[in-house]
Amino acid sequence: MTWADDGNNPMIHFNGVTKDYDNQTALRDITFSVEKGEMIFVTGPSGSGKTTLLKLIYFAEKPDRGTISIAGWETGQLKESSIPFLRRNIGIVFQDFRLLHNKNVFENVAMALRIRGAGEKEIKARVYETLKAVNLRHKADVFPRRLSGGEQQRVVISRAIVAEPTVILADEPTGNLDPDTAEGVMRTFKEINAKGTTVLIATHNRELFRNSGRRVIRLDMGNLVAEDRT
Amino acid sequence: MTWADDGNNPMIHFNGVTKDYDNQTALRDITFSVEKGEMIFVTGPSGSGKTTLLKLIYFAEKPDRGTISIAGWETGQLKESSIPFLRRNIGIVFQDFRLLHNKNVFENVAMALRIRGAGEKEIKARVYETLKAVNLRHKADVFPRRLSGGEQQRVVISRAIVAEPTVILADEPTGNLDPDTAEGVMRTFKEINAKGTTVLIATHNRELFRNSGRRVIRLDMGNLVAEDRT
Amino acid sequence: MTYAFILAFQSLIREKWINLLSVLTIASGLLIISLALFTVYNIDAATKNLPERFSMILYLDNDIQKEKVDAAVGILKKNHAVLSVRYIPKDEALKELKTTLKNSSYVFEGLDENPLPDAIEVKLKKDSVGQETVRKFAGEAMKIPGVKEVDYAEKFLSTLNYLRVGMKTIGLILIASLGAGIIFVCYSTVKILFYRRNEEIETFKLLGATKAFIRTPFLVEGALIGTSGGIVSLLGIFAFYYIVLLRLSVSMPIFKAILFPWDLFLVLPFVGTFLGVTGAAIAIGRLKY
Amino acid sequence: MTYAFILAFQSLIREKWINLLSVLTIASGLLIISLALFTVYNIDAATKNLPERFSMILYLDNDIQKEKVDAAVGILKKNHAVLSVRYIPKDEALKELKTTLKNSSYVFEGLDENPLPDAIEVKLKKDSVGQETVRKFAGEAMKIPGVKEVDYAEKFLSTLNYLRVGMKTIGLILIASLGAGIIFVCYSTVKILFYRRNEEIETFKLLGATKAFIRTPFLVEGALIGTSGGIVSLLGIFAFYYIVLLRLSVSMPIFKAILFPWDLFLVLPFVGTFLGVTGAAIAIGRLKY
Ligand SMILES: Nc1ncnc2c1ncn2[C@@H]1O[C@H](COP(=O)(O)OP(=O)(O)OP(=O)(O)O)[C@@H](O)[C@H]1O
Ligand SMILES: Nc1ncnc2c1ncn2[C@@H]1O[C@H](COP(=O)(O)OP(=O)(O)OP(=O)(O)O)[C@@H](O)[C@H]1O
Ligand SMILES: [Mg+2]
Ligand SMILES: [Mg+2]
Repeated sequence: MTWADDGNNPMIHFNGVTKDYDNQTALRDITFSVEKGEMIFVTGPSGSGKTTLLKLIYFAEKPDRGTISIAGWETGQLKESSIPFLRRNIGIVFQDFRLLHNKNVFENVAMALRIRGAGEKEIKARVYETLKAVNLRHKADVFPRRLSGGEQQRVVISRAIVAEPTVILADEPTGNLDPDTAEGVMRTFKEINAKGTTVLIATHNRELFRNSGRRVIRLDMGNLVAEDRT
Repeated sequence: MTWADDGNNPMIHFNGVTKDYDNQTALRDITFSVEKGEMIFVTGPSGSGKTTLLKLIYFAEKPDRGTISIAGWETGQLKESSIPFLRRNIGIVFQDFRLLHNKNVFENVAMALRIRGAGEKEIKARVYETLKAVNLRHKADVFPRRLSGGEQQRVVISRAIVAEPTVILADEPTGNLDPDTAEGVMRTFKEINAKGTTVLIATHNRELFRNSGRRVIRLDMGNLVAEDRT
Repeated sequence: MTYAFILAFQSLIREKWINLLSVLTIASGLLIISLALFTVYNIDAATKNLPERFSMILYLDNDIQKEKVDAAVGILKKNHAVLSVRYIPKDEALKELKTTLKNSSYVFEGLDENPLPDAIEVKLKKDSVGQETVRKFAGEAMKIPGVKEVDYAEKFLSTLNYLRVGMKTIGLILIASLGAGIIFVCYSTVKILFYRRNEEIETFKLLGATKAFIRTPFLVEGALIGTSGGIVSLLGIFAFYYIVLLRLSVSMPIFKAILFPWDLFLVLPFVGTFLGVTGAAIAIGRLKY
Repeated sequence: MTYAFILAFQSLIREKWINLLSVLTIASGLLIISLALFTVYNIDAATKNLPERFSMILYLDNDIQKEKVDAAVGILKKNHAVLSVRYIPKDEALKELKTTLKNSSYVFEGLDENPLPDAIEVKLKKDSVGQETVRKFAGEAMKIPGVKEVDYAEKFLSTLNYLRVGMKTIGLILIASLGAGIIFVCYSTVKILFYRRNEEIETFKLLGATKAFIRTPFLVEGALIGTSGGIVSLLGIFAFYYIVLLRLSVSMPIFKAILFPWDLFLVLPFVGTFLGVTGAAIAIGRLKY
């Protein structure tokens, strides 16, 4: 099952979405759309619900109210068995990295392709290519715990982009990167976006979207407080 | 054993320190000093050796060449059994958080005091006080995995300062924090520093030290490339 | 599929401690079950032929006529419980008694008249050798004309009975409890393995792995652990046979009578595989996205 | 110190699967060792008194004089290996033989002369009841004037010998291998526990915890796991006694002869504690900063 390019649906559409955790509302009545091929930013203070919004998009959480549709698929009506196939169209840069600590850098990045059943030759070629793009080709055999914070973050970015997904969700992708490296990563995202991939970046690093001309969604305490173009 | 205030030794002194990992030099011939009560920044691109420098200070790594002295204690001559007692004088904000995931926020912060053998009453009072300082009093009963990235980072900061150590080492303490929250944390560090605590912050967020008038040590590929006052 | 094997082997090596522990636990469980079965098997084999040794003696009236003896033998042979009937004239009985007394046979040296009565020896069919049936049969036999007395070993019967009941009870308790134990070990081993890799599995799911992709390495691992356990227990059984039994039978010939059912034990590795996979499947349970 | 207990209990609850597994493994190990010891203990108790049943009969010449008998008895009594000596005149021997033959005692009805010889029954001391010593003693006895023949049960002696050797061999193998097994289980359990919390321990160290602070919860945990294992095995032994042995002894009186050494088994929980702490201590090994 792949994502059919079915007409004029927006890539991501939230309609009145509310998400409650045990004793707290993380998102309240959120409505917004992301068009195909768009590059968009989500910002807001710590604990405002950015990560929760991303989790809703990749089905790690379910909305308590409202509807979400991803590339025309209504999340409420989705069969559980379809979830892995839908997720294969999404590349995720997790805020907490989620690296496999018992596998080296190469295998961590390769996992995204192995899960999709790619062949050994293709895996080798593409993994090394993306590692080169984030300047980590020389660390391919190292285990994650022996990497610096910024290096680990770049491995996560590699893994998110290696399978050339339709959508990329990046959660604070430059939190551990110096301004120069961060700029390099942003350039990579822009290149991928230019090829038609939808990119959504959650961050509080204002430098990333300052003067980019992209749309920015601002959250505060779970409310969508502003949607503007910088 | 506590840190005696023994005369005019600098708090931290590196003399020609080199640190090699398996197949790579992380720090090369580093010499610098940090005076008692100083607040100093270490910066540099991803993988330049900032975290390694901090690890050398808290004895998690040993230098391959050169000598390091902390409050007059030569690390080379230190007995292994003294290490825990020396570490109790250092509060560390780890870049990778190192939270105990099977303990709630309160217990995570309290651990720093329990290790020092503090009484239950003192623990309660001080833990809640520091949690309030980082605006997390309401999350005391929550487990780390249920916190947002920025909230987790603030728990780590609480744990580092709760025992009122002589030295605070903070590794990228604002990587997951929005500018406003980051400013609040920096204000807390400054207050603690004003009371005489030595504070060393490794970061690539230039905002943190811009116009602060503090000393900044710049690393690049393991070399100390500049030491300047902003 | 090949990648599942790679993952399974990697994890087996990485978690060698817990795996070694599980393999040995399963192995010893299977070993003890096997030894129990082995013992039961042997006791069963040994007691199966015991009833053949059981016989009853019917002492006949003094100076009984040939016709009356034949009539009695005829009646006995018609009985369904009877396996064989043998008439023992008193001369033969005396000869046998002399043989039995061996060294003390000079007891009979001065004897000029045979004081023994004629007798009929009756052997019963296996199924009929039980306390109740024998008692009933003895009652019936006493009614046959010419039979003076019926003699048989009460003690033999009760011992046989005890042996069977005791064997069954102990065997059942042992096998039931150990069987439950092994399933529990497999289950909890995989549960632990699974629980330890909870985070890894979560990441796999988020990367878009199907349930089969996640499950297969665990099933392979369970199978490998179970099979290893089975093989080790098989080696244990062989060691037991060669080191203990063969050694002992050199000095104690009784042990030579012990039967060793090879073919039965060769199934052990497969039992291990089955238990391992089942345990793993139960432990993984339903995966949820 | 109290905090160490809190940490230990928390971890016991959190890791309930692996802990349950360890407790049950240790329990079954101890249980099997106990049952083995129990069996050895009983076989030993049973065979200890067997030599008392052993006796030799010295048949004397026909119509031997009283003085010669007394002389023979005197010689025998002086022998260190001898426990007791009893002269059995031929009349007494005949009476005994009649009792032994019971139902067939009419064999002797027509007898007017006693065909049996006079005899001396000799019982040997426990230590001297062995194949070698008995053979030697028989040779010496034959040389005593008036002794015609020496008779004793060769088979009894060899069976006794086999029982002792077999028991020792099997018992030693079982206990040695299971003992090693239990230590391994304790070791690997704590090793796993320790290995699982590697990261947590690393964090503890970096926060300034002393080695004792880190170690104590593990030792407490090892002790608790070991003790629980011991208690469970004790319960198992009791269950075995009450459910199996008592039940069986109702229908099979032989089981009543079995001795149950309570005091020996009450030590099981402490053995568990010891093994648990030792295993934990070995597993933690040297902590390094
Ligand atoms: N699994 C969870 N269970 C309970 N509460 C949660 C859970 N995940 C998040 N929260 C709470 O929901 C709120 C929003 O969390 P979220 O992670 O979306 O914030 P965020 O915008 O990503 O913050 P940050 O910039 O610090 O990462 C926070 O207050 C957090 O404590
Ligand atoms: N334990 C280790 N074993 C081997 N190499 C290591 C280890 N820790 C760090 N390194 C390597 O040493 C170099 C310096 O690492 P360090 O963590 O000090 O960088 P950093 O300045 O903190 O970077 P960042 O800003 O990304 O956190 C990196 O290239 C890293 O890969
Ligand atoms: Mg977040
Ligand atoms: Mg670092």
